[in-house]
Amino acid sequence: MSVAIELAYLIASILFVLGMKMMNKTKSARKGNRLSALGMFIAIVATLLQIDAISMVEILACIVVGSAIGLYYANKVEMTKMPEMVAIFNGFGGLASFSVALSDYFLRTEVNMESIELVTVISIIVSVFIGGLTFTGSLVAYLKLNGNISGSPITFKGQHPINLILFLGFLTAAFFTVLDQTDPMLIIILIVIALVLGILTVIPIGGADMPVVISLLNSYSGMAACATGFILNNNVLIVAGSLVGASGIILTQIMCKAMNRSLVNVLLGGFGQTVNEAQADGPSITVKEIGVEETAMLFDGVSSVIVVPGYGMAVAQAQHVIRELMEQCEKRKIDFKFAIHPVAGRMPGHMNVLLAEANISYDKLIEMESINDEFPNTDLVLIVGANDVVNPAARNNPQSPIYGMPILNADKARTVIVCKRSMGKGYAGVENELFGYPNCLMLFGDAKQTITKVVSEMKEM
Amino acid sequence: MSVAIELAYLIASILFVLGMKMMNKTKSARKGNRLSALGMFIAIVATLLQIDAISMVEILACIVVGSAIGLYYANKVEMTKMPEMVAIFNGFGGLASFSVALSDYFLRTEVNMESIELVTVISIIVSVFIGGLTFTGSLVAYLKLNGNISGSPITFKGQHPINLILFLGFLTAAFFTVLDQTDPMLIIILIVIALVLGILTVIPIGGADMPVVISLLNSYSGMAACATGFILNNNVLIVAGSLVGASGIILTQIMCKAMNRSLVNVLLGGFGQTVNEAQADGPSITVKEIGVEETAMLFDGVSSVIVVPGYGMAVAQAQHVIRELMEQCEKRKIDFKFAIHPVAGRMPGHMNVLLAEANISYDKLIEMESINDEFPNTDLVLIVGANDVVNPAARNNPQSPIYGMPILNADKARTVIVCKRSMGKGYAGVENELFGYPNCLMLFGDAKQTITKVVSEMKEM
Amino acid sequence: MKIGVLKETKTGEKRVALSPDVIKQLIKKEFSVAVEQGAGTGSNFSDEDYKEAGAVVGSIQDVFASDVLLKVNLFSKEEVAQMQNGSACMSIMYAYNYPEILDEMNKKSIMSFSMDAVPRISRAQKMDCLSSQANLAGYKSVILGANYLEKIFPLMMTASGTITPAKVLIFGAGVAGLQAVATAKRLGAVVEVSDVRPETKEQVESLGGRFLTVEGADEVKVEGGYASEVSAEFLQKQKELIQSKIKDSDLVITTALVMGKKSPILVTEEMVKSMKKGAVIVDMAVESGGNCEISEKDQIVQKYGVTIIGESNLPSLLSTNASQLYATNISTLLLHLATKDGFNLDREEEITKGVLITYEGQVVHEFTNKILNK
Amino acid sequence: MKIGVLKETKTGEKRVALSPDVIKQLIKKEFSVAVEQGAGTGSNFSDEDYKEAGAVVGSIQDVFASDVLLKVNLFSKEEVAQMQNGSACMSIMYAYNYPEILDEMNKKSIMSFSMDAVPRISRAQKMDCLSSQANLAGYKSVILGANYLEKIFPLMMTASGTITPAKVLIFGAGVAGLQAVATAKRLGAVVEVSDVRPETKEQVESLGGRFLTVEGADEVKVEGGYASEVSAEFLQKQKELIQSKIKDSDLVITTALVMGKKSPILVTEEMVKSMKKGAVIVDMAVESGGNCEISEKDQIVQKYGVTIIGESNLPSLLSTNASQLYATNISTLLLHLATKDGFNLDREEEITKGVLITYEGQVVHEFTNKILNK
Amino acid sequence: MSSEALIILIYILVLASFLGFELIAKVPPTLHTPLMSGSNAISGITIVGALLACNEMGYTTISKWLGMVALVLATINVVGGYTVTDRMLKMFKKK
Amino acid sequence: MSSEALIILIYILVLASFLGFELIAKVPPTLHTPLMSGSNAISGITIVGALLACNEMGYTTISKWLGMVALVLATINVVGGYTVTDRMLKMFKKK
Ligand SMILES: NC(=O)c1ccc[n+]([C@@H]2O[C@H](COP(=O)([O-])OP(=O)(O)OC[C@H]3O[C@@H](n4cnc5c(N)ncnc54)[C@H](OP(=O)(O)O)[C@@H]3O)[C@@H](O)[C@H]2O)c1
Ligand SMILES: NC(=O)c1ccc[n+]([C@@H]2O[C@H](COP(=O)([O-])OP(=O)(O)OC[C@H]3O[C@@H](n4cnc5c(N)ncnc54)[C@H](OP(=O)(O)O)[C@@H]3O)[C@@H](O)[C@H]2O)c1
Ligand SMILES: NC(=O)c1ccc[n+]([C@@H]2O[C@H](COP(=O)([O-])OP(=O)(O)OC[C@H]3O[C@@H](n4cnc5c(N)ncnc54)[C@H](O)[C@@H]3O)[C@@H](O)[C@H]2O)c1
Ligand SMILES: NC(=O)c1ccc[n+]([C@@H]2O[C@H](COP(=O)([O-])OP(=O)(O)OC[C@H]3O[C@@H](n4cnc5c(N)ncnc54)[C@H](O)[C@@H]3O)[C@@H](O)[C@H]2O)c1
Repeated sequence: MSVAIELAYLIASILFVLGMKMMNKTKSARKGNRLSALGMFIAIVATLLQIDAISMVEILACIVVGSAIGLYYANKVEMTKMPEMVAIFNGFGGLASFSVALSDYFLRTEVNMESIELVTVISIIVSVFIGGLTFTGSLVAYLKLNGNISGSPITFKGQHPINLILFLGFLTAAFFTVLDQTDPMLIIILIVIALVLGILTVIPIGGADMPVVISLLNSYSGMAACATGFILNNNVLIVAGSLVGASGIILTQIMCKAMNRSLVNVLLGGFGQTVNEAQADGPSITVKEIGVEETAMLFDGVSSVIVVPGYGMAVAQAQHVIRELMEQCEKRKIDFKFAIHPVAGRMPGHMNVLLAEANISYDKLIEMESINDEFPNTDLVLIVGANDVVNPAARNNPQSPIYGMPILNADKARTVIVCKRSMGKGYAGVENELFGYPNCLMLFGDAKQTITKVVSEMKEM
Repeated sequence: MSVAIELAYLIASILFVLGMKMMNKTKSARKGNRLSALGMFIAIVATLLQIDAISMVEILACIVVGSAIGLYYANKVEMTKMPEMVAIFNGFGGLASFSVALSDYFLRTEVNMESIELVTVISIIVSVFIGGLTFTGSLVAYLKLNGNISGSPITFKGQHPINLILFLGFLTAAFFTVLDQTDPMLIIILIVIALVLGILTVIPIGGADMPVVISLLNSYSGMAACATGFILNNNVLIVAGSLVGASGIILTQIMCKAMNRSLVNVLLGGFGQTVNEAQADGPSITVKEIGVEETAMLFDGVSSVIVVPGYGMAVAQAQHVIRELMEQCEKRKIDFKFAIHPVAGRMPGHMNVLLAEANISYDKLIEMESINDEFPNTDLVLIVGANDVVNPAARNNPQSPIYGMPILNADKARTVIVCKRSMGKGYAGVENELFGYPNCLMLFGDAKQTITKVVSEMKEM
Repeated sequence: MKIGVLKETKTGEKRVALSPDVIKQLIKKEFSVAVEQGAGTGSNFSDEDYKEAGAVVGSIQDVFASDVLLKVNLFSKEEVAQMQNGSACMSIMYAYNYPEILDEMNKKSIMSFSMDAVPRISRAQKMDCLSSQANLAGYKSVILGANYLEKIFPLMMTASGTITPAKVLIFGAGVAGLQAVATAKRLGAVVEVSDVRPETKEQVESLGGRFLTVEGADEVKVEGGYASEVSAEFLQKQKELIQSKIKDSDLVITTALVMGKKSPILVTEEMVKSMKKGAVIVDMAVESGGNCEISEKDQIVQKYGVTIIGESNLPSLLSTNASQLYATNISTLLLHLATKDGFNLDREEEITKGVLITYEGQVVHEFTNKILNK
Repeated sequence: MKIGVLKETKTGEKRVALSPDVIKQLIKKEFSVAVEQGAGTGSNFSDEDYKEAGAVVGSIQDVFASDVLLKVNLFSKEEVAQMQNGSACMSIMYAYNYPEILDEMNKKSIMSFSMDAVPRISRAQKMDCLSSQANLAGYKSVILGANYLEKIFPLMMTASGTITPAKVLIFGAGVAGLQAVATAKRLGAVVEVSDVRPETKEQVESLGGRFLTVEGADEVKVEGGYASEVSAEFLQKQKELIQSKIKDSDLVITTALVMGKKSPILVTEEMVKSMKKGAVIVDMAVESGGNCEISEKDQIVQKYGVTIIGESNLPSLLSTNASQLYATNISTLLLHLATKDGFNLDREEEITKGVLITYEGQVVHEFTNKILNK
Repeated sequence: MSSEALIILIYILVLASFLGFELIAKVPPTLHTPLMSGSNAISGITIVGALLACNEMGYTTISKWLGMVALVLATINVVGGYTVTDRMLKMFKKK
Repeated sequence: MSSEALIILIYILVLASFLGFELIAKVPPTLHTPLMSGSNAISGITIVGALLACNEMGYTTISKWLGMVALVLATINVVGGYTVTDRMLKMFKKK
């Protein structure tokens, strides 16, 4: 290997590090990604320079095919399908490492008939294990997210013991492989166990936890690349692989924290209990949830916002953080108003008292009659702990006990986000069909806590 | 070199990294330092195992002598003399690298009469240059801080040209050394220039900038160790040296920022002009600045905080964001109180009105008489737009128009951060010497804006 | 349809049934309105204001010649005597207390609607004058108390010493009580609240007040938003809790009502004796007997160094706002019951059923009959 | 040294010069204190409280037999007559207004100290009773105004309609004015302020008020924190601005004083006529002539539908707090001037020089002499 | 591989892993998905291994076929990964 | 030294430097001096070099003398540095 190529690898490694560093900040993330792509390009070109002319045709053909597929899907996929895409790409990465490891194994044992060094054998086994597991795991994650198989956790008795037995089986087979490197049977056992374990560890996990799983599998695929680096004695593989492996673990941890799950839980593969069953009785409404980050992004993209405060704002004492939200919006030149329903809260003027306390100037507070016509032209309505006062049943359903009460036409806005703790009912004790409307998204959680998070997300943008 | 020893070096390197990481947080810093000391111990023991029995006696003697001196001075020195101590130790480190490099040079040229590889020659030259410069530079810094030579900048005409000429001279001599490795004259020229440059670059710098200089020289001594590692082909030297070299540069930069100086300025050695002339008339006060991030980090590391609000908080309407700060602190289990001076603001009870508006419960507000004894045991005091009410002149200076007014003893706290827009005076129109105290850091900017930033930094931690 | 607005005759009453703004809206809907001269003076609405709004300002006779007569307080015998046979009238009646007036009305076959009987359902909130007036009363009780108190409300740390915040103790977290909490809190007081309905805890806390929890509170029955009578055991426990709290209180506001009953005694003479000199009690339940044993209706009593304010008509002290809100309430109810061509009753409809007291010479209101026939 | 505390004699005065808490501290410093019977009643301090604190509660004669007599208001001729020759006294004197009393004091060679003359320097803030009392007065002016107003302060959006916030217009952003801003703001009003000193703009805004800037305001001279008289041109411009604002105001509070002069007329009769019916004016400058043309001292005037409150002694309405703070002020001054063994004057010292009015039969106070000899 | 060479590789592994940990210490949640996707693309570095695996004489060996499969997959991972990441990050552009 | 060996050393240098940068990205000012002192002690790693330099036969060579000087100095740096740092950090202990 010439010095020039080694230097190229060094530069590629440096670019990966820099790129990853820049991906940390919204502002520089795109540039960071491009830097790391540049590093990859350099590494590939440097490698190609070592290639014999004979293999060149097939190699280029493979590259063209791979690039075409990659480009096609990457550009075609909808934004909402990003996680699936990442999952499947990641699976391919794992499978590639797996294949390279096997390729090297067969090259040494079958073609060259040489005996392999201990380190290399171990590296091959590791690469096969992690790569294979990553592949099938990612595939399952992809299918789950894509809806091809049920997103809900698929569990069965004895899951954990079976996984453990398989893993021990793998270790045993690995041990014998080290002793007798040439037995293809052993290798096949290793391969099968790795692939099966990938399926078994991901299948019991629910759809909501998938992002965490994908992040973890991503880390694994880095480790697989790293192991491959040890097989081939190649620095850039080791550097890039271990960068991804380590950062993936950290990222997984961060994501777990954001979802309030423990990493141990995830690492054991034992997670998957479903998240927030809406505890509504009666005709249950199917709602769409939204997270804090997406809420922040939504706010970042609109030009007019109306906040509808209700009794929940008072209970949560969220008025102060709503003022901060207002400040963030006004910084972005977003038109920001409050729609005050005359009976919001539990006493006349309840909202007025609290919003005055938060120093929100009177001219931001608009009465129901004046603001009701504005909703259809509003990009985003945030309902904070209000329920009855925005319940369309008051207009539509003569059976409802609140029928005839004038309400805020929040449902008429382009998008409605409802911030409340659960599917709990309001004072009048009636179901609110608004929550199931197609333009309505539920942001579950205590109003103060969630909006605080939204605001700090916005500050970072 | 046996694998065991290499492994020991690897472990030492890992311990250095971990130790340094832990030195980042007040809580773990001490443990971090011990971890890194453990790493050093392992490295030393591993090396000793390679030593021939013949040399052992002298080596142990040297170690005993060195340890005795180091221990004696480290334990004897007063806390206030720490920077000097660090400077001189650092100088010794530089000189050690310098000596090792020369030793290796003479070993190869004089004793073994072999020719040296290019990389090694260059490494030796770099090590001699940086090591020598670090030594004399640190020595001057020590003498300045110790008062043996004047702390004020010693400048003369043509300083920069002379430095430049010397540096070019060094490069020339280095070039010829590479060509003819055996000429001791060239080596002596190199040595002399390195030593002289160390003196010349530090002598024109004023006492207040010394910490920055020492930090920079510290980084240099790391680089010297790293170069020595290249000479000896030794990984642990390279890892530890480059860790220190890089982190030292960053630390220098952080310190520069805190002092409002640019790193370029420092790197050129052209610094030394006194720090931000406070735009005060009369006896000007030299202050230390602190940034938003460091403020947030300070908050992250303390266990008790007292906020002293003043008229500036009212002007900035910062009360709401201070409540957020309080919430962040309470999340971290930091003891958080407000010290209310009876005449803070512009009307009796001014602070009470505003803090009540921000929903801060009455029991957090402590009267002057009750809280004044608590300051000495408080980690951090944040003064928000207060000035006269914390001006020690009221205690110390019978000439001051505010002499005799009772004040809050904020200056007695371990660290004081003053958040105000400028060096502007308060109601009484008098200078505030507190701002120049060694434990006082200025956080310039509008109170609401800066504290908002501090809070969002804290939220990210 | 012609609407008549009479001047209030009750002493101290400064409110009026319709405001010029509301009259404008009625006129738009093609009603005609006659207002007695000087009816709005107490609420700072001049006769000119009414004329501008489109009303006819005339003598009392002109007003009596209307299809429906509006007032704040119940009509007196004399007023009923002057009404046309078969005409209608609306006001806050508390009908079950005044059978003799109902008799007079029935004699003349007058249709009467009582504002206090509007059912407390969501869609009737705009007609609910009990809420609107209680809300103002809650605010006023604090202002009145603050004005009589020789201390300030907020904590103040000054060069001349620290003034501790006033302690306000509020009984009953209904509409009035909650508004009192909000107002006292705004002014900087430390506010504590006692109520029998456990769900008020969260409401009180949402306004920054502290709730005093009495054990056994879950036994309280609540009917249609009103507290029904509570167990003796509860009252005993509540009393003990209060005894310990009231000693330190600077201002005590009592709002505890039980519908159709005498209000419970919450502050006994004994307790008043234990209070700080200079403390103030505002008894908002004084009309229905008072929550304080020694409060006197429409009197300010000074006893044991404590000032006990028994103002029975607090909303009238905020006459301008009170009249505005009452006018909205009564006109909304009127529009619910009538068009410009006259009344148009659906007697099965919940609100109509709730407010109609006398009809074609009969008392037709269930609750009133229940009380009267007891 | 024996300190005597007399009961106030001025009508309506409920304050007292020393509170039990402060007496405790004086006793600790080995002073002895005699308090006239019932002196503290108006402030809710009983004779028992005083006794517990260590004071001797006695007849008026006992009290006159003290080395120094303390009061809130100036001593009357009769009181001076009863004082011992060569004794001392302290109170709020406004000495330049009462040369005849000074003469009496000089005749008996009484040393007198005036609380209103404490220089407004940083270290004297604890003795500054003008600030402490003005502060309370500022709070009270709003409470009083709110109590007389037939509207509520805050914006309220209710089922029965929206109540717009009250508009409060405040003249003068001194200590009292600023506290009035803070209190009105707390209650939810929209507050506007006019002052001649431009630096008050920032102060008003720091409390959430709106400042009405008059052009030409930079010409105002300020002496030692007090506004000196302003140019006629300024006053004219200010008047025009006010005229446009006052029409919409619900509550007007005037606090504009110019030291040692009659206060400026800011609200003319014409302006009162232009105001809304039901509006309220609180004239806090009524003692020195009033900022409102038609306000009358200690009277509540109803004119043109506007209520004009001319209460000259607002702090006395908050007697408990006012006495607490005043007691701190006067005792701090006393401790500055004397030890337990008697007075110990350094006549060159700034505070002593500032407060000493009569000394050894002479009026020695510069400012007083300047006014008296004019 | 000599054990010294191995140790040096381990040095690199350890340092790079530490670096990976440090680099991702603080990421705003909005960047979680792009970052995951971006680092996934980097893990496609195994493409270098695939290229080397393909570089074997003869056609019929299983090694070579595996290498070519690996190459196609790794290319998809790399090209697709970077492109998708870039698309995601484009959305963050300030309006 | 082979150029490959050199490149590997450079890898280590680069990675360690990056790591150094990242580790110290954010330090509270109170820790500036201890951190400086602590990393100064680490730079005393040159003691390893000094030990190796001392490990030469014979007494008279200048190399050896230089090595011994270096050893004494480096020991002072290491021992003194760590001790001083520890003393400083003791003050930060939570009470
Ligand atoms: N204004 C008055 O004078 C008055 C007086 C009496 C009654 N009312 C009645 O009260 C109702 C007022 O309507 P509204 O829309 O304001 O309130 P609402 O209908 O009572 O709904 C309040 C909602 O807030 C949510 N919530 C409670 N705590 C929360 C928290 N900490 N964080 C986030 N959400 C929280 C609850 O949902 P979760 O449990 O799912 O979080 C609840 O559904 C009307 O029906 C009105 O008639 C009004
Ligand atoms: N309480 C009373 O009753 C009363 C009445 C009258 C006078 N006083 C006097 O007022 C003084 C009160 O002392 P104090 O310490 O509260 O205030 P101060 O001494 O007047 O100092 C206030 C400081 O706040 C800073 N500031 C102003 N706007 C700011 C903003 N937007 N953000 C951040 N900082 C801002 C100013 O510095 P920059 O310009 O550099 O930002 C100024 O130095 C005392 O001297 C007291 O005697 C009190
Ligand atoms: N549906 C609606 O829209 C609507 C409209 C208006 C009011 N309301 C509800 O009706 C409730 C009652 O309102 P209100 O103000 O007319 O009540 P109220 O005047 O009948 O009673 C006042 C309060 O006193 C309390 N109380 C009774 N006995 C007590 C005792 N012994 N000790 C302490 N407290 C005692 C009651 O619980 C009540 O909270 C309100 O809470 C309100 O939520 C609902
Ligand atoms: N140094 C200290 O510690 C200290 C102590 C107390 C007060 N002060 C300062 O002294 C100042 C005066 O306090 P005060 O309350 O005794 O003032 P004051 O009672 O003398 O006057 C009240 C206010 O009326 C204003 N005013 C005068 N003429 C006016 C006019 N024509 N129109 C409008 N406003 C007019 C004045 O500017 C002043 O703000 C305060 O602002 C305070 O900051 C300082």
